[in-house]
Amino acid sequence: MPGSVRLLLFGPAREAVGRAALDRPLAAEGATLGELVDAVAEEFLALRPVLQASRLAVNGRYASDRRLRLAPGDEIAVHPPYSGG
Amino acid sequence: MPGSVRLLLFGPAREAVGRAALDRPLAAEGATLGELVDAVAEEFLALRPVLQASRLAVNGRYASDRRLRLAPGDEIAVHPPYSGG
Amino acid sequence: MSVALVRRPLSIARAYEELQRPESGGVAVFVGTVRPDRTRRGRVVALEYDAHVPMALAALEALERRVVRRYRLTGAVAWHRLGVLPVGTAAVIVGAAAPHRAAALRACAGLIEELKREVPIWKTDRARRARRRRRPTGRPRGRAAGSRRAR
Amino acid sequence: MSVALVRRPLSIARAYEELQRPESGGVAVFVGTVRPDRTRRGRVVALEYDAHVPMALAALEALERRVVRRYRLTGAVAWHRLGVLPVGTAAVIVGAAAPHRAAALRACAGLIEELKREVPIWKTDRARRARRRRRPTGRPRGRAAGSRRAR
Repeated sequence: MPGSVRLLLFGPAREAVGRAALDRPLAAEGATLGELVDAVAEEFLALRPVLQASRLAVNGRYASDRRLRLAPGDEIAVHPPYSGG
Repeated sequence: MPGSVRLLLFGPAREAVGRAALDRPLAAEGATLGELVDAVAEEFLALRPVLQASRLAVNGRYASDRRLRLAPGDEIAVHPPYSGG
Repeated sequence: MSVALVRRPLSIARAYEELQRPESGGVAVFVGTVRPDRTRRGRVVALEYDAHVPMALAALEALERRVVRRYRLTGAVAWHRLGVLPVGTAAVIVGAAAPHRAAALRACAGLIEELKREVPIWKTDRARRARRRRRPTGRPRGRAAGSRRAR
Repeated sequence: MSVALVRRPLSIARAYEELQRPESGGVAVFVGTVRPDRTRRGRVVALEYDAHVPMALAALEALERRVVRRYRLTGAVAWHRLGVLPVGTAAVIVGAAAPHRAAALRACAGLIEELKREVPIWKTDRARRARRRRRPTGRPRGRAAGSRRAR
């Protein structure tokens, strides 16, 4: 989807939303990582506690700066605490 | 061999003697573990240092008392330090 | 050195083949399997494993390189299976080979510890769902999902 | 629980089968193989393993019972191969299964440590002899000696 970003939801985040991915349009003037995450937390109440315990990654790299500006096509991954093995 | 005992030689003890077992007659009045071992050490010089580092077992049980009286048919095992694994 | 995320059964024999070299005096392998834990929703009959595949593979490779260097290993494997795995199924195999046993054993323990901590893989309990759908608990859904290798 | 002294090849896949139970969340296996060590007589091409069989089996059983109790294992194996084994061959396999990984890993390390210390098995270096007899180093004499199970 041009002009949009994709959220990848794993583990408890996927369980909370009931989906593995969400596509979201970017505001015309662009949006930050923090704004996107806040909007999604607004939409899915069950995701809030999970988000607080999660790390975020943008295009395969961990991103901790909420001010990071997103570009169309970006993939934002929500990583709750790992539980593999 | 009736009236005799068998020495079982393992690892370095077997290497020192060049054989895995030795049969030895028992003196008519019987002999002790210590006497048997001393006689064999006398016979095989290369076995002496090995014997000093070895534990002995008689009929499958460790025996540390050199005064133990041997009976015909006894099996005396010479166990140098273990090196399996 | 070998890392993998796969949807087909893991084989300990294959892991050993990968690790066995004439210069390896010791090979240690750990297999983690799905346990029938009790949860609020009942006894677990299966777990679903999911990964963020590209990041998980990169994390496995970084982990393996680090452990190989730290313990001077002659070989290492870190394989994880994905999909729905019934109780008793091997979900993860890690292994380490070294000239001496202590290094192999310590490295193997390190691999599984750090894999759990650092690699973006998640398990989700499938107790309830398995019951609701009346799926025979012995049937491994993961296998039916295909046997593609993640890379 | 399984102990064995055998003259045929050891199989890690068979050890895992023996250990794998639904209630075992973790299975740790260690394989010790013949290393090409350098000695005064040249590079080792093979080692000969010999045991005082009845006492070694009794010691393996006592060791296994103790480790199973200490770590509350759901399974354990301690298998040693005997005979002349060329470099690279598996000489010993020990393994432990437990509900949790830490117990399995610690028990596995304990099994191999204590096996080396307590079980009447000896290795003898066959570097020189192997060379004098011009035996191809890859040929496992142990296998030719027959595949009888020690018990």
